[in-house]
Formats: sequence, C-alpha cells, structure tokens
Amino acid sequence: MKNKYSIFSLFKNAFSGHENWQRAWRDPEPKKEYDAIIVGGGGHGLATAYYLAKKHNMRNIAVVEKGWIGGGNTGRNTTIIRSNYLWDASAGLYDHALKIWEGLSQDLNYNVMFSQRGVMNLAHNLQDVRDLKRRTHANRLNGIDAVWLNTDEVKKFCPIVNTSPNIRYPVLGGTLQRRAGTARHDAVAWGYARGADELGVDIIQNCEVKGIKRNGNKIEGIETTRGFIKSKKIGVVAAGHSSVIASMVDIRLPLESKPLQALVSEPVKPIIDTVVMSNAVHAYVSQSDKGELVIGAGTDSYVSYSQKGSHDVVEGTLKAILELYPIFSRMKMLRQWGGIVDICPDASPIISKTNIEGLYFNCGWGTGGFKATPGSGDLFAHTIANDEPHKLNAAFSLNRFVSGDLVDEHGAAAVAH
Amino acid sequence: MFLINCPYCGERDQSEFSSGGEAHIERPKQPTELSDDEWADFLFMRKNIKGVQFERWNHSHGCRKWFNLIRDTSNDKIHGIYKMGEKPPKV
Amino acid sequence: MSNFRINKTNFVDQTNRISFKFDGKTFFGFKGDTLASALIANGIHLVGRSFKYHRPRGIMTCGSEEPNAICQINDKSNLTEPNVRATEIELYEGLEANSQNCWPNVKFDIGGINNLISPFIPAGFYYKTFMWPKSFWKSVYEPLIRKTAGLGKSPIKPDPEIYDHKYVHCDVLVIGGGISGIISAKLSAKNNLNTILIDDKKELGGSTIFQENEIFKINNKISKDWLINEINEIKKLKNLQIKTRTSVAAYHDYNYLLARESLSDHLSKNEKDGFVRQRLWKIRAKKVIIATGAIERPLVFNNNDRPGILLASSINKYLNYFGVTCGLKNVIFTNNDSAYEVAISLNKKGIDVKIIDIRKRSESELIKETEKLGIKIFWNSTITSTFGYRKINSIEIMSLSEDGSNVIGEKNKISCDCLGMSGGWTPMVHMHTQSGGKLNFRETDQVFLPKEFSDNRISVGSSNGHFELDEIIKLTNDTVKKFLNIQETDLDDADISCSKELEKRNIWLLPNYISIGKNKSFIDFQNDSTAKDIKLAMREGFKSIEHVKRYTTTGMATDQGKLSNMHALGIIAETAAVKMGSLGTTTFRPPFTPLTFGTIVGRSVGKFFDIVRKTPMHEWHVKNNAEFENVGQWKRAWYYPRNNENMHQSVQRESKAARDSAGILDASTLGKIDIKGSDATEFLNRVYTNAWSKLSIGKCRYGLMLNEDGMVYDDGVTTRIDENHYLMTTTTGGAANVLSKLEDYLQTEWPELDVWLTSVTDHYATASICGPNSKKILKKLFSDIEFNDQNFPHMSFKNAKIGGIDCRIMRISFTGEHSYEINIEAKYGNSLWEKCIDAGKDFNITPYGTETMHLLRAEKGFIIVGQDTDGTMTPIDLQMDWIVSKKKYDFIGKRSLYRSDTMREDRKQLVGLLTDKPNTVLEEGAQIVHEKNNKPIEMIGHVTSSYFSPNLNKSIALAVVKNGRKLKGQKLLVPMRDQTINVTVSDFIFYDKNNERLNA
Amino acid sequence: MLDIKLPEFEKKVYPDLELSLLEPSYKINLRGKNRDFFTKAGKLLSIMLPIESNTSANIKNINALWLSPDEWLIYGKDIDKNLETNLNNEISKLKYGSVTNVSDQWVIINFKGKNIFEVLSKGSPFNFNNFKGKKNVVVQTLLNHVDVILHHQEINDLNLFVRKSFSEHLWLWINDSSRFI
Repeated sequence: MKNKYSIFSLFKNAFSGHENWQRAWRDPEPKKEYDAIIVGGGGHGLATAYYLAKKHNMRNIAVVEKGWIGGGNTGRNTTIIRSNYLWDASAGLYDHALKIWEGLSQDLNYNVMFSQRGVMNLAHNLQDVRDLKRRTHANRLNGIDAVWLNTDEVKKFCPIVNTSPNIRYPVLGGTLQRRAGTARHDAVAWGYARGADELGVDIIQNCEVKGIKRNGNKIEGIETTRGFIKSKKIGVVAAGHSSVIASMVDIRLPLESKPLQALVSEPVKPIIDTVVMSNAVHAYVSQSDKGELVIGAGTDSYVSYSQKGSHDVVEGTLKAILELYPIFSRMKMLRQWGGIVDICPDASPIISKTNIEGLYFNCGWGTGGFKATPGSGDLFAHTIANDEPHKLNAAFSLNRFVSGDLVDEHGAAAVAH
Repeated sequence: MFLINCPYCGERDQSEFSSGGEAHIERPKQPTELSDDEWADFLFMRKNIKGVQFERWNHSHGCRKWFNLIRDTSNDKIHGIYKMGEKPPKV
Repeated sequence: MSNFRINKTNFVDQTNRISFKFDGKTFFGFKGDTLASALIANGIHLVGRSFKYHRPRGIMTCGSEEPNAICQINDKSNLTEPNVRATEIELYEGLEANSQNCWPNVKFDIGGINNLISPFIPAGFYYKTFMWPKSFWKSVYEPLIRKTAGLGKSPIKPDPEIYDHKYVHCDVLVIGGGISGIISAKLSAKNNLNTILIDDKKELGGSTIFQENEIFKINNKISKDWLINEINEIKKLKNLQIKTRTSVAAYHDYNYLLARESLSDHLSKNEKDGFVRQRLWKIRAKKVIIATGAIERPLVFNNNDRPGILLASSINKYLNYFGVTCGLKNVIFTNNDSAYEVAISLNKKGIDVKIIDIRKRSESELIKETEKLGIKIFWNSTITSTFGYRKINSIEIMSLSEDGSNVIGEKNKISCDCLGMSGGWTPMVHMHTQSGGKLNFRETDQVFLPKEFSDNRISVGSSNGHFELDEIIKLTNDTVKKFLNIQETDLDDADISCSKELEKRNIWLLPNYISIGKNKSFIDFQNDSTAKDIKLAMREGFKSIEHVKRYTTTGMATDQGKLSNMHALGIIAETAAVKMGSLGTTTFRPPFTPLTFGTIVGRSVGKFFDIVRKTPMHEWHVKNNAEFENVGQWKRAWYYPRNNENMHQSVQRESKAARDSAGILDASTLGKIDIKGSDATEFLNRVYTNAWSKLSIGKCRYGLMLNEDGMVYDDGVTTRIDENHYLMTTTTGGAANVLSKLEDYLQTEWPELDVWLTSVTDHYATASICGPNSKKILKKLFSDIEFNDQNFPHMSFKNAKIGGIDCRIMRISFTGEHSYEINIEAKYGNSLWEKCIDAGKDFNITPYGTETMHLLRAEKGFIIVGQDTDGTMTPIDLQMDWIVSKKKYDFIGKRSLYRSDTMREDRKQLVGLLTDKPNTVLEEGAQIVHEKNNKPIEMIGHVTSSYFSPNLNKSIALAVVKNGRKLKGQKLLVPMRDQTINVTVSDFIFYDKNNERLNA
Repeated sequence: MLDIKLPEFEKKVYPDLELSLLEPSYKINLRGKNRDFFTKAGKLLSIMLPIESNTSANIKNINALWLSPDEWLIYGKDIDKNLETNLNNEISKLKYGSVTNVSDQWVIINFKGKNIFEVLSKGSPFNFNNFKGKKNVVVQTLLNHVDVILHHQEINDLNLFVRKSFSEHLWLWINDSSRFI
C-alpha cells in the first residue's frame, strides 16, 4: 500500500530530510504475458490502464512506453480543458471527461492542479458569431455551461484583450465556459501512473513496440525492444505514431501526423487569469501557475514526425497575440517546442475496435487530446474490457469514414486546438 | 523553413509552397464501381509514413505548378523531387 | 560607498560618466559598463531574490547565463521590460532598474519566510497536497500559489518601439566572435566567400581580448594583442559582414537561422529616437561555423548561492574588461587550471586571493607561476559551507577523502568578501543540437561535444571542446580549411605557447558532513532546485532526465539551465552509479536566449497585422458613409446608414428600395476565373454537379461544386462567353481555394484536358443593379442594347460598350429581382458605378451592402455557402436535387453521395421557418427541437439565416432540420435562454416562388 | 465617357530608392505549350517567348515575362489594342492556348535605386544575391505575405506586379519599410 500524499505526510517526511518517500511507481521487468497491453504511456494510455484496473478489475495489464511516460503530447500541450463542443457526440465525450477532471485530484490522491478559470472563445467576424452562438445554444441544451458574451462583457471578463473596434478583426463577442480551464500536464501522467501502479499495472518505460504478432484475425502479442510480450488484447494509444503501429498489421488509418508548436514566455506576475482562444485571429493564451504565458501555435500543413515545425507558424501566432494583446510586445519567448499530432479528416478522435480481434485504437485527437484524457481513458478501458464501445464513444468508430457519418467539428464551429 | 527546389523555378523558401499530402493516390477512374470501403480508402485512409514518403507539393506562390517530392518525415530531409507524371527517382 | 573600480581598461570610457537608478537609488557608472559591472563597482552584489525560497542573490556571471541578477527596467514607463539580465544591459543615461520577486525590498523580503519553511516544501510538494478540502483548491490554495507566480511584471502599456525583419543569404555564417570565430571568418572571407560574423557582445574578441597573461602567446605576441590585430584586419575585408550586439536565437533545418540584432537598447531615451529597437535577421547560410564558446561551471556545495559568489572567469572579466574588482579578499574555488589565471590577475593587481582546489596536486605552468607569486593554494580541499546573509563574509573548508566521496580532517574557516568558483567548462552545443546534430560524451572532463559534422555545419574552438590555446588555433584552422577546402593559410605554421592542464578531477556534488537532506547545495539558482531535490525525485522513481527536470523544475528558469543541466545530469549519474554519457542530455530548445515577442512579429502589428483588400469602388462607399464587413481579407460595404440609422433601419430601407425600385451592390469581390480551351465544357461537367454540355453561347448557369466527400464546397454563376470560353464566378471567400483546387485537378488528375484557367478577380469591377426599375436604368446606360426578354432573357449575357469602354452585362439575379451585373475593367469601376448611380437617380437607386443582399436572397431562398452550409450538407440536403445530374457518369464528390449515411432520408435538410409571432426574429445559430421536456433534449437542427423581411412584413428564417423535407407545416420549438419560440416549418422560398419578378 | 481611376500612389523618394506607379499599362496573360502556340506568339509579338525559367524578353515597348513552362505575362506601357485581338484570333480561337487581358488584375510599382533589394529583403525570402546583378530576370515570390511578380529589367530598375486589390496595402508597407533601410 502506497503512503498517502497529504500535508501530514509532507510534515512527517520533512523531519527525515524527505529521505523516506516511496517510488511513485515501480520499474518492473515485462512479464511473459498480460491480459491486456496498452501501447503508449501518455496520459490517455495510463488513464486507460488505470480504469481497466479500477473499474473493470483487470489487474494483469501493462503499459509499454518507448520513451518516458508523459513524454509525448501529454508533456507538450497547452493544457486547455473544455467541453463546449458543437455536436452531441463530441459534447457527450468531452463533458464526460470534464466531469471526471472535477474530482480527479482526490480520486488519484495526486494534485493535478485542475484550475477552472474559464475558457473564452472570441468571435471576429459575422460567421464566427453565428457559429459560436450556434455552439453556445447547443451546449446549453446539452447541459454544458456556456454563455455568449458581448464585446463589453468580453472586456470585463478579460480586461487585457484589445477590444478596440479599430483593429483589423475587431472582437465581436465571445463564448465563455466557466467550468473549463487548465491542469498541470505532467501531474496527469504521473498521477495516473502512480494510481495504476498501485493497482498492479506494470508501467514499462524504454520499451518500444517493433511488431504485432497475430494469428489469422486474432492478436497474440507484441514484439518489443525488451522481447516478445504475449497478450490477447492490445490497446494502441500512440497519438502521432498511431499510423506507425497500425502499419505493423497493414492497417491504414484516416490520419495525418503533423507538427503542432507551442511556446511559453518568461514568467511574470499574474496578468491573465483565464484562457482566451481565438480562431479567426489564430492564437490562444493562458498563464501557468509559474507565471509563464502559455501560447499555442497552429499546425503545419505537412506530415512530419520531426517534432519541429516551421518558424512561420510561430511568427503568425505571436502576430495574432500582439494584435489581441499589444501590451505583450516586450514580453520574451523563453522556450518553444513541437509535438506530433494525429489529425482525422473530421477533427474528431477515433476510439474504436478494428477488424482484427483484440486490437483497439484510440487516436486522432489532433490538437485537443489533453482535455479528454480522463474520459478517453475511461471509455477506451470500457471498449477494451467489453470488446464493445461505450455509448459515449460509439460515434467515434473507424466505420464512420466508410458510412460518411462524420463528426465534423472543424467544418462546424469547433475552435482549432 | 525548408528549402524546396521547384523543378521549374529552382530553390525557394518553403513559404512559397503548399503541401498536398501523400502522392500517387490516383482518383479512381470509375468511382461508381467502387464499394463504400474502397471509396473510403481513397478518400480518407493514408499511409502517414514515418520515414521516406512520396508527397505532392505545389509552388502556389510561384509558378503554381504541382510536383512530387520525396521527404523523410522523421527528420524532414528532402531526398528528391520529380515532376507530375514522372517516375520517382531511386532513393 | 567604497569604490571597486581599481583598473583602467580600453573597454570602459572612464571619462564618460553615466548616472542610473537601482531600486530607486542613484548611482554612477561609465560608458561601456553593464548594469552589473556598474553595480559591482559601487559595491552592490545583492540584486535579487530567488524564485521559491526568496534567498538573497547576487550577480554571479557576466553574460547570458546569469541566473540571479535579473531586474525590471524602466518600471511604469511604456519601455519597461521584465526579467532583464543586469549582466547584459549596457549602461545608458537615465536607466532605471529594480530588483524583482521581493517585497517590500530586496534587503528585507517577507517572502524570505519560505527559506525557513523550506523543509516542508521540497520539489513537487504541491502535487502531494492542497487537495483537501476539495473546495479549498479553487478558493484558497490556488490563489495562494498564483500569488507567488512570476518574477518581473508584464508591461501594461502598448510598446512604442519599432521592430524590423530582414532576410539575408550568405555562403558562410560564423556564430561567435571569439578567437575561433574570428579565425574562421577571416579564412572564409579571404577565400572570397560571402561571409557573416555574428556576436552578441558590443565588440568582437570574446574572452581572449582581455587575456593579459604572458604564458599565452601567438607568434610571440600576447594572445590579446595578436587578436586585436586580427580584428582590425578582418574589419577591412569587403565580403565580410560583422554584426555585433546580435545573438543567434534559433538554428532551424536547412541552415535557416534567426538572429536578433539589438540596435538601440544601449541608448538613452533621447539618443534612441527614430531608431529601430531590434531587427530579426532571417538568415539562410550555405554553410555554418559554430564558434559559440563555452560557459564556466559552478561547483555544487552547501550554500553556494550567496551574494559575492561568482564564476571565477566572471571575476576576471569584471577585473580586466570593466576594471572592477568583485572583492578585496578573494577566494577561488576550482577543479581546473583556468581559475588560476584569475588568481594571478588579482594578485598582480595587488588584491588578496587564495585558492581552494579539489585536485590533489598539479604542476602546470600556470600553477607554477601561481606558486611563484606566493598565492596560497589549499589542495585536495572543498568548501563545506559559506556564511554571510546579504553578502558572503567567510567560508568553511575541509579536506577530501582519497576517493572524494567524503570530507575529512579539520574544519578550517577563511574570511573573504568574494568567492570565485570554477567547475570546469561546458561547450555551448545548443546551436549544434538545435540544427539536429548529435552529441558525444567525453569522460576526461565530462563534457558533451558535437558528435559529427555535416558538410554544411561544423563547430570549432571551445564549443567543440578545445580549451587549450594551441588546440583552438591549430584545430580551428585545420577544420575550417577542410570545411571550405582551402589549401594553405598563414596560421599553418603559427607558433603558439600556452600552459597545458595536466590534472583533472570532477565531483558533481561535493561531499559534506551535513546530510544532503539538510544542506542547501544549489543547482538551479533561479528556480531554487538543489541536489537534495534531484535525489528526492530519483528516490520517487523519476529516472529519465526529462522527468527529473520537470519534477524539480531544474533547468527551466529564464537561463534555460545553462548553468544547471550538466550538474543535474552529473548528480543523477553519480546517484544511479551509471555513466553520465549514457543518460543523454535534455533537448536544447530555441531560443538560445529569450526573444522579445515584438522582435518575432516585426512590422506585422497594427495596420500591418493583416492585408486589407479593397474594391475599385471602395472610396465611394467610404464617402457615402458605408459601414464595412470583413469578408476574408476583403472590406465589403455592409450597409449605408443615413442620418444616424442603426443597421436594422438601414437594411430595412435598402432592401425595400431594392424590391420597390432599384438597388445597386458592389459585387467586385466575387472570385472570377477565366476558363479557355477545347475541353472547357467537359471540365465544367466534371467540377460542377450539373450538366453543361447544352449551355449555349451567351447563356449563364448556376453551378454547385462539391468536395470529393460529397459536401457542398462552393457555388456561383458561370457564363459561356464563346465556344471554348467561360467565365466562372465563385464566392468571395472561396475564390483562391477554388482556383487552386481546379488547377490541382487539371494538373494532376486530368492532364489530358485542354483547359486554361486565369484568375481575373481583380481585373474586373462588378456593379450589380437589381429591382423592377433596373431595366430602365440599364437602358439609359446602354442605349444601343434591347433589354426585352427575347433579346436579353434572364440568365444570359451581352458584350457592351459604355463611354467607348468594353464591358460585359450578365442578366443574373441573387436577389430574385430582375437584375443585371456589369463587369468592367477595374480602372473604370468607380466611374461606371457613379454613372449607374446618376442613371438611377430618378428611380431612387439605392446602394445596398452585404447585409441587405443576405436578406434579399434569403427571402428568395438562395443559400450562402458557409452560412447555410457547414461542410456537412449535400446538395440533396439543400433540396437542390434538381442541380445534381443523374445522367453524368461522374463529377467531383458524386460517389460520396451514395454512401449509407449520405443517402439517409432523415438527414438534416434545408427548410424555411416562420415564427408564430411574425415580429419575433430568430437568432442565427439558435437550436431547434420537437419537444423540450425530454431529457436529454434532442436537437434536430439550427437556424442558419434569419431576418425581418420588410417586403413580407414578417420574420423569416432558413434552417437545417433533421428530416426537414417531411416536416413542412409542422410546429417546432426554438428554446432560447429566456423563452421558447414557436415556429412552423415552411417552404424555404418566401418570395416570388414563380419567378415572376425575375422575368418581369 | 468613363474616367480612369488609378491607385493614388504619388512618387516617393528615399535614400537610393525611388518608388512610382507605372499605370495604366497593358497586360496580357498567355498560356500554351504546343509548337503552333510558340510560333504564333513569336510572330505576333515579334519576339520569342522566353523559355528559360525566371527570365524575360523584350522588344521596344513589349515585355514578355516567364511565369511557368506554359504561362507568360506580356506587358507594356502603350501596347496597341490590336495585339490582344490578333493573339485572340490566332491563338485562343484556334485552340492553341489562351489569351487573357489582365491589365487591371495587376498594378505595377516601379523601383529605382541601389536600395531596391534592401527593402524587398525585409519581406521576401527570395535570395536576391545573384538576381541583383542581372537584367531581364523575373521572380514570382512573396512580399510581406502578398504574391508579387518582380521584373528586374535593368540594373537597379525593377517593376513589381501586385494584384490590384492588394496594391494599396502593399504600397503602404513598402513605404513604411523604406523609412529605415
């Protein structure tokens, strides 16, 4: 049994110079066989393992990660969490996640610093207004908190936004979801890892999948850099690398992996206490608990696994930032980085069985996967455990690309990211 | 920013070009003969290769010509360029 | 206040006195000083507080690696800037700087309390607590945490200064103006290569330029004198551009580099007027030579963070470059020879200095000289603690055990007012790794070095791990010769003398008798992470360097770990007893030093944020009081308020006039594509859903374009001008994309088609005149044309002349009124427009904007792609079955219309909605339901367009509704926040169903 | 009569740089690839269309710019209107290619002086190092994110083509950038 984290445990350990803390998770050797293996030790993968163990009582499972857990998009995103999506299916999925976020720190006994400081989406042209209002109405009827703000209300809610009518694309209003916000991305991976480990899940880092063994239409296990591991169920949660894993069983997915960049400024005293996103003037910004402005840039248009993007994207993003926040002109970019995001044609994810028995895919989260982490893990765990999707992820099957029943979140009013 | 050697205009900055995704996915000549799965395959399914990929680029802010480019998507190194309709060079 | 300026140098102009303020107090320095050197000259070391524990901190370095001395400059002015390094600010008259992260002031800081409770707030403590009670997180804990956030303050006023961008292309770029950079640049430029040499300091020369020790000689000149001579020579080379005060921020693929040139930050307010502040150079180099040098390492021991503790080499620079001594009683703590140069310098200037060396003994020339000068050296010793709150006043030292894992013998206290530490040197491999280069680890002195050179990128000098003068010169010369294939150079037989380091000993975490849990050995000074934190992280199972870094925040401060990353790695390696080389490094991410947002954005601010596209009639609209709508990058007249009408009133007036008599719209923004070639007709058959073969010359036809996924993509009217000549119009927003999409199909899928596309969007101005009197107006304008329905029927066109100028008249209508569009060369657009207005005077011709256009077309049930469609609507959904040819074998998107989902009968379909209360206007975007009491409530569609129609005198709306085709006449609900609106599904053509007005 | 309305760009002088409007001017877009096309075009223009990429040919008042292997821009200050008619009859009508009047599609801004490329380099990623020293060279590239065609007709004398609707914005940008070369 792990020692519980609390103010008291902190005090107790203080007197021993913090030399008696336990490992947050073990570093086990892979077993010969597991009841299920999750490929990918990001937030989604670790959450999947955690819920498989916790809710479906599967304890003999492993998470295999080619690098270090949380080292992919989990540790590279701008940590925005919201559920104000347009279509019922998406709203259901993301709000399911948001509800779990609201109790996650307590459930994991790990403070993921989920901060419900609100997310505001700005409208800059008449079609933006129509689209965002449409989305707000849909959210309201779906029981998701979302309100429309006129320009003055936008200014009131976030005074540093440039709401002058004289800018190139004036702010015509916006939507606000108060329950939305941010969380500490690393803590999410570490919290789930610690929780899963405690339930007996083996977290195996530096273990890259090299091949998938199948017998006819049945999965038999995975070849890894640490040997062959047997399992009848494989759940792939490899984000940008999903297509690479899929190619091991000659599956092609409706995905393109593209560079997504983000950056932070030097830390400054609190200046913006919410998350502001803009689609037309493409920029979104929040401020971390450390004081850094966290700024999300866009994706490049070409496929790349290099974890680098083009400078024009960063320049374009900061251009937009200075249009909306001229006071940031003398702030400095401290660090810039790139991730690899797997994007579906309809900008919605895939949480689905495949036509191979025992092989499941959770991918296509594009630029917005972090917010869904708990929900994605929970629903994927359900799909794997029951070999059947949960009603909340039924719409996100691979088959929708054949039938044409897409969940088109960018054709509609979805905000990029 | 890549430096791309347009087969018509020569070496130019990436910002003059736009990417057209995976190359050699020919539009079916007789779409109506295809099953829904085959059509979905053409429409949506991609190799999305990590490694050497054949892709389409357009010199959209230059001569507006489309051409093919061979790029290693794991490090963005360009290994070759050839015109539409030409056989890809060996890499 | 005692003056520590003890030395005259060529780099500081001691005749040019400058006054500045620090924490509100006025001080004096000289031209050539940095803020840091000026403060030290005034005896000020305490300049800031650390991030977490608020410990007093002093100036520690003299460069961009400075972790402590960061301040807010020119606070409260619109030129303020947070987190600026005192070591990089060139002093100018009137500079005001303040220490950060302390309250009420840097000497007495309440936050200092954190230092006392530090045992309770180890690395990552916040992950372990602040969870109960749940509600407290939002109300109590997080606000508390956020209070502590940040260092300096964000500016709150807009930035008055100008930032510029410039692209530059060169054969060779040399990064770093130290000795190896200067050698490289000279070789390159003399070899007729167009070369750029960049250095971040205000002049070239690196650290050699103030190197006075006689042991280091090149061709019998003291290295300093030799270098000064070289600098003077390269300044004469014509194909060498030298950029000082310029720092390379990022090294991207394909040798694309970004460098920030600082043009006026060193000038006082009145001097800088009119100057560009910073210029971002976007550099494309065929070859790059990295000569970025190395950074000295601190040593990690208990209380190694007090003010007065500096890097040894920095003490040297302050002394010999700025002429300032950091202390009067100095101690140098080192594990290598380089620090002995510092001791010798101090001693020769008559300043007291002692040396503590963790090595057992060494006999190098430098050391011999040191001993000759009678400088006391404590061999095989380490510092176990330091004392002094606001400045160091003494240290405690002990001897090291044989293997260095422990301390032994007596504690020995030494008083001092300055401690210089040198843990060896770290090559600056940032540029190499940013460009994708890999690293090797060198065991002997524990450094990471460039593993391989590519044929367009090398590293030289100490950034390539060469620390001895002879190596630097010989190897730089050889490598560059090979790189640029140069045959011989005058350095080939240079005669170089220098001291050679003979002994090495490195201990990443120096031992202590105080347990690691209880001492404070800092690694990341700004973020306050200590050796203890690293060990805690590892104990908790964080093994990867990235994990440790993130858990302890080591290396994530504004210095990006320049001083801490190696020590973190070293301690991890020592603790886990693995080879350091096997751990790999953390990734060095751009920028090398923080880059101002303004610099990255350049001139693309304010009016240059984005392009503004204007039509030929734009000025007329402005003169006539138009409000404008942004449509893509276009400015379109939105409505024309008269004597302070609001939009609604204007639109009601405009749309009434258009139906009752005549209205005129500027339609110039519509995309226009000229299509020529023998296969033009076949081409249209393939790109549009409807058939074109039967369209006769002189006729127009409406076309709908799909994506391959079957969803509506664009629409517009296309006119057959001639046998093989069509003019296609597209939506304003879609113009560019449609053209490139069509080009794509032509070039890649249908190369066999003989079709040529040319954009003529900007070539033509388009005036659209509609209304019952439009015909009369056109008659006045074109007396020679018969405007009767036989000669000029709806959906046809004529070539015409007006005032001798060719133009085209299309009789087409987007309003449902009898209507004409006149296309004329743009230069005549404004004149044509004014003629139309004149001709229309008697008919009260009324200019109307996009809003009225939207209303009129909605009355008529015409869709707007992008407003009534959203990428999920097929033509069938729009009830436009008539436009989808059943006969045609194929067209773009056809196959997708026959998928199981697209064939569903109950898809969302376009309908009309009438509110039961005719005056209630629905909100566009409002959702539609059958029944609002079921939970979950089922949304069956939404309102896409909605207006109050003055012509029908009631509210009308277009909507997409599930199974809408079958719901005509049914009652539905539109639940708003405050009320629920009752509506009835109707036909979506509200006005003139039988097109009587069109053909009138 | 209809009046001509041109962009109101009055001549501007900066250190070693002179900017002026070169309108109205006549512009024709030519598309084609077969032999007949080249011979016809050559005959009517009395110059061979340049086939070397990024080059131009000119005779008297007519310039022919290479835009792509099958596209050329013909322009000149005072070209006889019959040229277009003839090209149309001999090329378009006979299906050898296409001829399109684009006189008002583009606005020409003329640059003169040693600092031309200093200004262009502020907004264009194109490498002018060799271009600078050559006459009769052409490049299609971006300037401050706007599509432009640059025709370096004589050393330090260059015509910039920008789409009419973008021209006012780009003119402002060019003048702004010329302030601090």
